[in-house]
Amino acid sequence: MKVDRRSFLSFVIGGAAGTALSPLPWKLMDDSSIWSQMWPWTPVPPDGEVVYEDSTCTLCPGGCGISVRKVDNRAVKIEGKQGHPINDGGICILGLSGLQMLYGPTRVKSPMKRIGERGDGQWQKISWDEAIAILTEKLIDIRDKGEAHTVAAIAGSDSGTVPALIQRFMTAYGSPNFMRTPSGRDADELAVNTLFGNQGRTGFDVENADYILSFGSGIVDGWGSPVRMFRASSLWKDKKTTVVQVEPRLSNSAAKATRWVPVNPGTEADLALGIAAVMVSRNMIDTGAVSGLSSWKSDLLANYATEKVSQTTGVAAEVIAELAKGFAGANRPLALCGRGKAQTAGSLRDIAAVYALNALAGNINQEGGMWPIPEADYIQWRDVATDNLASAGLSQPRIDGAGAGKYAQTRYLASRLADAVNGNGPYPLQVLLVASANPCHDLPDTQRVKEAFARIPFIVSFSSFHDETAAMADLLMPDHVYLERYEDVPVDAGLTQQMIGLSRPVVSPQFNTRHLGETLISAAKAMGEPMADAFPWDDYETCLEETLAEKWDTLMEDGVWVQADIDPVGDRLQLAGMDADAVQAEGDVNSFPLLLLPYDTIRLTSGYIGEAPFMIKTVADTVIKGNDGFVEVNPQTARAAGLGQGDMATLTTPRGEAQVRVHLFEGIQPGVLAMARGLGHTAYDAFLAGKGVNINTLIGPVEDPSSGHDAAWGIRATLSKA
Amino acid sequence: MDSALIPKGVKRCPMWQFLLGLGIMGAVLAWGVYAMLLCWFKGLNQTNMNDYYGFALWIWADLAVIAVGGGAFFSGLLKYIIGKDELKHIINYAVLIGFICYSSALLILAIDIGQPLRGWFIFWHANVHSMLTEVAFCLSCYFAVLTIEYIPLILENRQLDKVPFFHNLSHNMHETMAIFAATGAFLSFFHQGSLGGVAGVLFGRPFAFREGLLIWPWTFFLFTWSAAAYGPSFTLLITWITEKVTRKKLVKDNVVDLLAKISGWMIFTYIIVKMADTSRWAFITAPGLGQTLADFYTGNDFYGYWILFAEIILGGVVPAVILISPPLRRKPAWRVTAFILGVMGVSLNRWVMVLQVMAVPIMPFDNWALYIPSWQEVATTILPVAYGVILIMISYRYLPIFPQEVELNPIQDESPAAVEAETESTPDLQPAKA
Amino acid sequence: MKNEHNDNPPVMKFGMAIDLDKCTGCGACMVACMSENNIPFKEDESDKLVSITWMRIFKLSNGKSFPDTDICYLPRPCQHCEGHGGHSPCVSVCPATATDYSRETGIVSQIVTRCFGCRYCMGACPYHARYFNWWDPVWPDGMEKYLSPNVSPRMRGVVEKCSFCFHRYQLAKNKAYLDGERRVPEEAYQTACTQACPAGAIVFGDLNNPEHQVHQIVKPDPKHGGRSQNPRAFRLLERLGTNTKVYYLSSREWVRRSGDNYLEHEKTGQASQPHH
Amino acid sequence: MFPFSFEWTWETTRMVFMGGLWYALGILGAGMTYCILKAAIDASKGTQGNSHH
Amino acid sequence: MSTLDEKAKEGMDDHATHGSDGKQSGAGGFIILFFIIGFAASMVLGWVIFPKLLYSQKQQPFSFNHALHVEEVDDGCESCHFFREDGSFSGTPKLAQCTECHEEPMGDTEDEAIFVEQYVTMEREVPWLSYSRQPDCVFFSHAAHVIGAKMDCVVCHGHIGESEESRPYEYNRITTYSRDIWGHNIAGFAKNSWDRMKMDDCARCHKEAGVIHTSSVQTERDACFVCHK
Repeated sequence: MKVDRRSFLSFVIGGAAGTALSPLPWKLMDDSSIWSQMWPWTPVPPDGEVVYEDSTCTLCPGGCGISVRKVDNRAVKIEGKQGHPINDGGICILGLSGLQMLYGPTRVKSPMKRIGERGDGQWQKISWDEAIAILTEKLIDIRDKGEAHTVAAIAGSDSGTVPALIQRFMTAYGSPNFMRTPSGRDADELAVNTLFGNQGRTGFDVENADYILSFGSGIVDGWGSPVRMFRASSLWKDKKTTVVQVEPRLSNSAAKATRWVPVNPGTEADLALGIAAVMVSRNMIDTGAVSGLSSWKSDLLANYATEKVSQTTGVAAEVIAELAKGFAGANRPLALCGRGKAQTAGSLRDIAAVYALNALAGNINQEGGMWPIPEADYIQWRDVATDNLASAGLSQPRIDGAGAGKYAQTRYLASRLADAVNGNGPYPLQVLLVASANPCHDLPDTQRVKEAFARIPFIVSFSSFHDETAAMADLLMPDHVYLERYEDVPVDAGLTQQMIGLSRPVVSPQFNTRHLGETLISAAKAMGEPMADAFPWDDYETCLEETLAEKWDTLMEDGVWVQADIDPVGDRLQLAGMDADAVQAEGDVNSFPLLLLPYDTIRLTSGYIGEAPFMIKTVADTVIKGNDGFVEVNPQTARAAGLGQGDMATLTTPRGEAQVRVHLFEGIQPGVLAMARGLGHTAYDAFLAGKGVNINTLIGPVEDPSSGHDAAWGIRATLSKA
Repeated sequence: MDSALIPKGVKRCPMWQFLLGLGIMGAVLAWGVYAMLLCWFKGLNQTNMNDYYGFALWIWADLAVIAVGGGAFFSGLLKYIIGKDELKHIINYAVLIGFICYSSALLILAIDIGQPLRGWFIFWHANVHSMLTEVAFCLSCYFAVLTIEYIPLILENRQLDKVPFFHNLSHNMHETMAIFAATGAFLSFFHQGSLGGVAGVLFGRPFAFREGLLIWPWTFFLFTWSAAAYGPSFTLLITWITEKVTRKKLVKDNVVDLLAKISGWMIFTYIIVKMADTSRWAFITAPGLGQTLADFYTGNDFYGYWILFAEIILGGVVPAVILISPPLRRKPAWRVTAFILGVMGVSLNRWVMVLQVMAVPIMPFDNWALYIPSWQEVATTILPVAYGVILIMISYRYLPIFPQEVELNPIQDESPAAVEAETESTPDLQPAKA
Repeated sequence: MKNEHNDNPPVMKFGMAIDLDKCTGCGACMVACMSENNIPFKEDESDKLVSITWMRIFKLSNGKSFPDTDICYLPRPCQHCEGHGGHSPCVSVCPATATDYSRETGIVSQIVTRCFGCRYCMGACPYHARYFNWWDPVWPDGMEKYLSPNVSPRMRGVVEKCSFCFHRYQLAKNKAYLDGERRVPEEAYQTACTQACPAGAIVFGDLNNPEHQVHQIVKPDPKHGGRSQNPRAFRLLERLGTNTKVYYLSSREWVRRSGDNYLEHEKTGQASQPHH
Repeated sequence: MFPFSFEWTWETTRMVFMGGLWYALGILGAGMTYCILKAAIDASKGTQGNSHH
Repeated sequence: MSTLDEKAKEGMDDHATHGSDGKQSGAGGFIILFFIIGFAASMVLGWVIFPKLLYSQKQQPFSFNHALHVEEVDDGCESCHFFREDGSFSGTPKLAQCTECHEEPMGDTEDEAIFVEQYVTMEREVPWLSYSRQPDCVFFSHAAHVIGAKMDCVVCHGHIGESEESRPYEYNRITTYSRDIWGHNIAGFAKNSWDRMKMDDCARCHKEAGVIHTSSVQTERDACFVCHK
């Protein structure tokens, strides 16, 4: 039999026919499409039992209750906790993104020590024992030399047990240099102290007010406890409450307000005082809550005559009169202050003017009014017994100059840290401990801050993430993230109640991290007497339980502890502190004709938490595009500079220069530029690093002469075609 | 060296020239294939398409080649059904061009879909309410028809024809060609139409949406009509280019003239209806949906009124007038100008009906979406052109595509084979009577 | 066919009312949606034309210059058009029945494993509510741990869109079966965005059920193609006849006017006669 | 799609539409089968389709 | 006959090997034989060899005796495969459930020993391979079927409850599905209701049970979102 071409062809045809009649081609076709439906590289999330675990979010000071959905042992979704006094089921964009932080690639996965040059990002994993040993040896060494004061710590907060443990650690060690990162709280505390004569903070009964006069406060941009404010804003809509937003730029808060009153940047206090002057002159005031009115009155009327204020602020005289009438005539008027999220302290004058307005309207300690209330004081530990070394250290002046001299009333001045370390301080720093803070990104004039950090010989970062400050550190001792740990969360962001939330571990620690409280306790113990003595607890959990005492059970059960009836720290406001000159923006008007303002948005984070990928995804393409950041410009201003939408431009300020893109926005005053705060990270992951410009590189601190706080609200700038 | 394969009685360029040509086009083809593979293996992120511009450059190419490929079905219709017998001298080429156009269209669709392995769902899980289903069905069926029409042509290759089976097969297929052609015309009518329907049914897109007859929007009929009208122009244009490239006359003037005249009248009638449609849309349909012509043609950097003018006047009225006027039509320069304008016009129409539809903002707060194709898209779009040129080169070289070639280009010198072929190949191509 | 009998459950029409006066544009709905529905993300999401956000917030402006400028945010989930008899713009064009309209729930479904990525539905949707997976979804190492098993992650090359968190309805129905209830209670089925919205601007429920809040807000008029009888309410591109189930509320006329295309002389709301 | 698919319904548009498809496929299939078979038979008989006119 | 015939003859003569008519008809037999060989070979390949290549096998971590367990428990299948409080179905039991009884070895089988040594004492979940696991895109409501329609487990899962040992887990190499989804018959024929678990099978069963909803606008069947996610 000879296999010729035809036979072969016949064989092939037979084969084809047989194949067509067999399942092979059809099943392969089906299976290959099914394969494409479940490509092995597309993850399949495993199923399992669903449970919800309640906790408290600590990503911002808002203190919302959260409910975390878990499938088996994986946390899959964070939701707002129903019935929680602050957020009642609502939740913000940052809170929703928490799992991306928990499971994200930027976690510091174990203690590490630096092996390359600083900032090179070369690390060596070490054990916790080794990390503690490195830290304690260093600290003991310095302390033994009598230089305990050259160790400083900077933290995001000073309330709650963990910050208290840091403070206690510093005290027992002998350093006066505990600092809190700057925020509106600084000015608020100072104002309460100055105006009401006692330590405390203010609470605002926003829910019950019926006329809101906001001097630049980002009511729906993250001011106060954000979700509470969102809810209040909706409540106002339902109740048809009048909301007036005084701001140079049409922020989201301004857009939500009943009325937007554009004002010249930096003149909010002038307007407040102008309104006060109208109220005083027309006798539309309540004198019961103020003292010192008679002496103050003449100055006020002289300096803040409507016409003059109108000129300063750019607000028409009749508008000022209308506002005064509306505010004074309302049943429960309430004025708010602190620009944007109140990320910077601001000047005492700014805040005092608004508090005075509240007092003149008679809303102090009233329903819908302003309440000066004491800080939570549930942490009652026995005093630290300081030894000679510690006492010597503690008697040294603070490196930032707070609490002494002309800034005697001021508690912390972290904004002056860079300056102090860069040669203007009383002594050089040897060690800096950084917890829940990211000064290398968040403090103004970032270049100077980084320079200062480069000068500090030893930096320890407790950050859970590879942030900018961790990149400058020598030793990383990563804390658990909030979803992995216990912590008390005293909430004070403008609440009229005293509230403590409890953060609880929702999942077991994902990496080789350790609770900061635990780290401090074990470090103190490792350092022996007298440090060990000040930290008698076996572990942090014991410490927490003992500290919270009778509140512990409530917290374990409800997740939150609330005290509603609080005795205010004062009921009469001493009219003072607003006679200072307004703080001007840095820079020469002639060389820098424009004004650059930072603006806050809830879609970008504040504080030490970097934006999660989900958040960045929501950011408009008029804020970042690719890696370029945008500056908002009024079309008129842009036209004058020959710039159009999306054009590349050079933005220059006395502090720095950046390449930005132009976003034309009608809602901003001509001559004013605005740029979002919270971008321009150099650390973290590829989802965040390099995107946009960090406005802190363009802006520097401006000292409020009456407090030393950073009162910068903007900086002079130029914008030219790149 | 391949003389045994070359049809008798004709002269072809030397092998090296042929191979050089193949090589150049092959390189372009390879570039396109590389881009195609990138799209398949890495996904459509290789393109610059986006969620607004879900259909882009190559879908336009797809629609355009289908439109101009309409020459095949319409010539077939004229030849086999209407009985315009002169057209037998160009029908082969029309079929070949159609075959190229439709195979390209299918290839483009296979690249265009995000999940090529599941492409067959369109048949298996067909949604009969979708115009695209109709397109897919008719397109693939009509491609089968074109294949059937092309096969006998291949079988007429000198060597293949020697195989009795092939010879008989080719013969039988010629015999039954009228049935195939009729089926093809039917299919073609529907899929050209349903391509128009694709845009016309989009009631969420006032720019594309048209009222119509029963389930068919007016664009359904306009697309069929325009394909029938412009397709022959494209066939003639390609024929003219082929003649220029080969430096031979391949089709007699009377054939060209007839088809050009038909094309001209078709374009003429089409463009009148098109203008009526455009007016109704501009003055009634779109304003009824709150949009005006200015919304569609202003406010962006590309789509201006020029495109409307270019499509309807330059690409419609002008070629129609040239082609229906005998003196103009008979002047090659005018005629070819008309072909070019016509092909441009119909291509522009397909562009507008696919891409401008995507670009026009609908929500008042939305923006125009413009895009620039990536090189992968450009390469993939050029791929069919290279493929088409190669197929034409090979087919022209080895198959008796042009029945009148021998007659029009008698070989003066020697070669008894050539003489023999003259008697042979002409009757060879005579199809069965309808 | 003989076996078929009308075993259809009660006809529901899930829809939304979004109060634009309350919406602050905070983006919580977007992220709630992303984290609920396993939506992927890339290193660069600033090209919004290739960024998957089932829920997307548009920024509207009144177009006036300083200081008369006003802005408003408009969250845009899939509008779940009913069109005419369930023939929404996208549903009828899908060649492979990968997207479908349910008469039982009024929800437009998208089955990604059926979809083969022709993108015709995207061309059909005037709201740009449909998104194509141009890339394979990739989660950074470890982050796949937060993926929810209730929504299957999509593969490259398919279209996806908002489902009104339908998986939550499925789960709520499970619970209803266990409890012996025939209907899912209002609070048991809420979308992730509704639940998360800190301003409480979104209300979700059954438009057919007078007991549901959304019905009470919207007061749909069945005689006029479901048009709302609330003077503050409007639907996006109502006059196209898409017959959507997402209603927007605003007391500002320019906002209501932004919801549709109007010729200059046309009055707000008046021209919104459904086309079909 | 075939009537044995569960997605199938006996409804007019579907029947017309799918009917059209099968009809077209049927003509093409039958036509080609006829041509091929006839050609094969003729070829095996040794006859030539000589009727080229 | 014309010149054409001559041409054809010529053509054949070109290939002398084809020889005369007689030889050709002889080849005809071969042609059919080769056709049959090709046909048969591909049928064997498609029907016998292909399925063997397509599916692969895995063994369960250890053998499980359903029959024995069903005897021991009070509530039948639901003793171990129960509904959770939220209406979801628990599926394969977790280790914690097993250890309620199996803290210590309860028998002396080898499998019991493996279970206790490798899983109970090590506190590892047993990586059971689920024969009836549907692909990720499927949402199957056990509640609707078991509670709502009061269906018996056997309808879909067959008599697995009577099995005394675990059969090997077979899966499709391409799709990674369990073979039980397509069914063990390569042609897809099913004798019993539990032989296959593809979408068509769901539909068939619904049709037989008369529960056909017409909520889908496109298919006049149940809407896609009833079973898909």
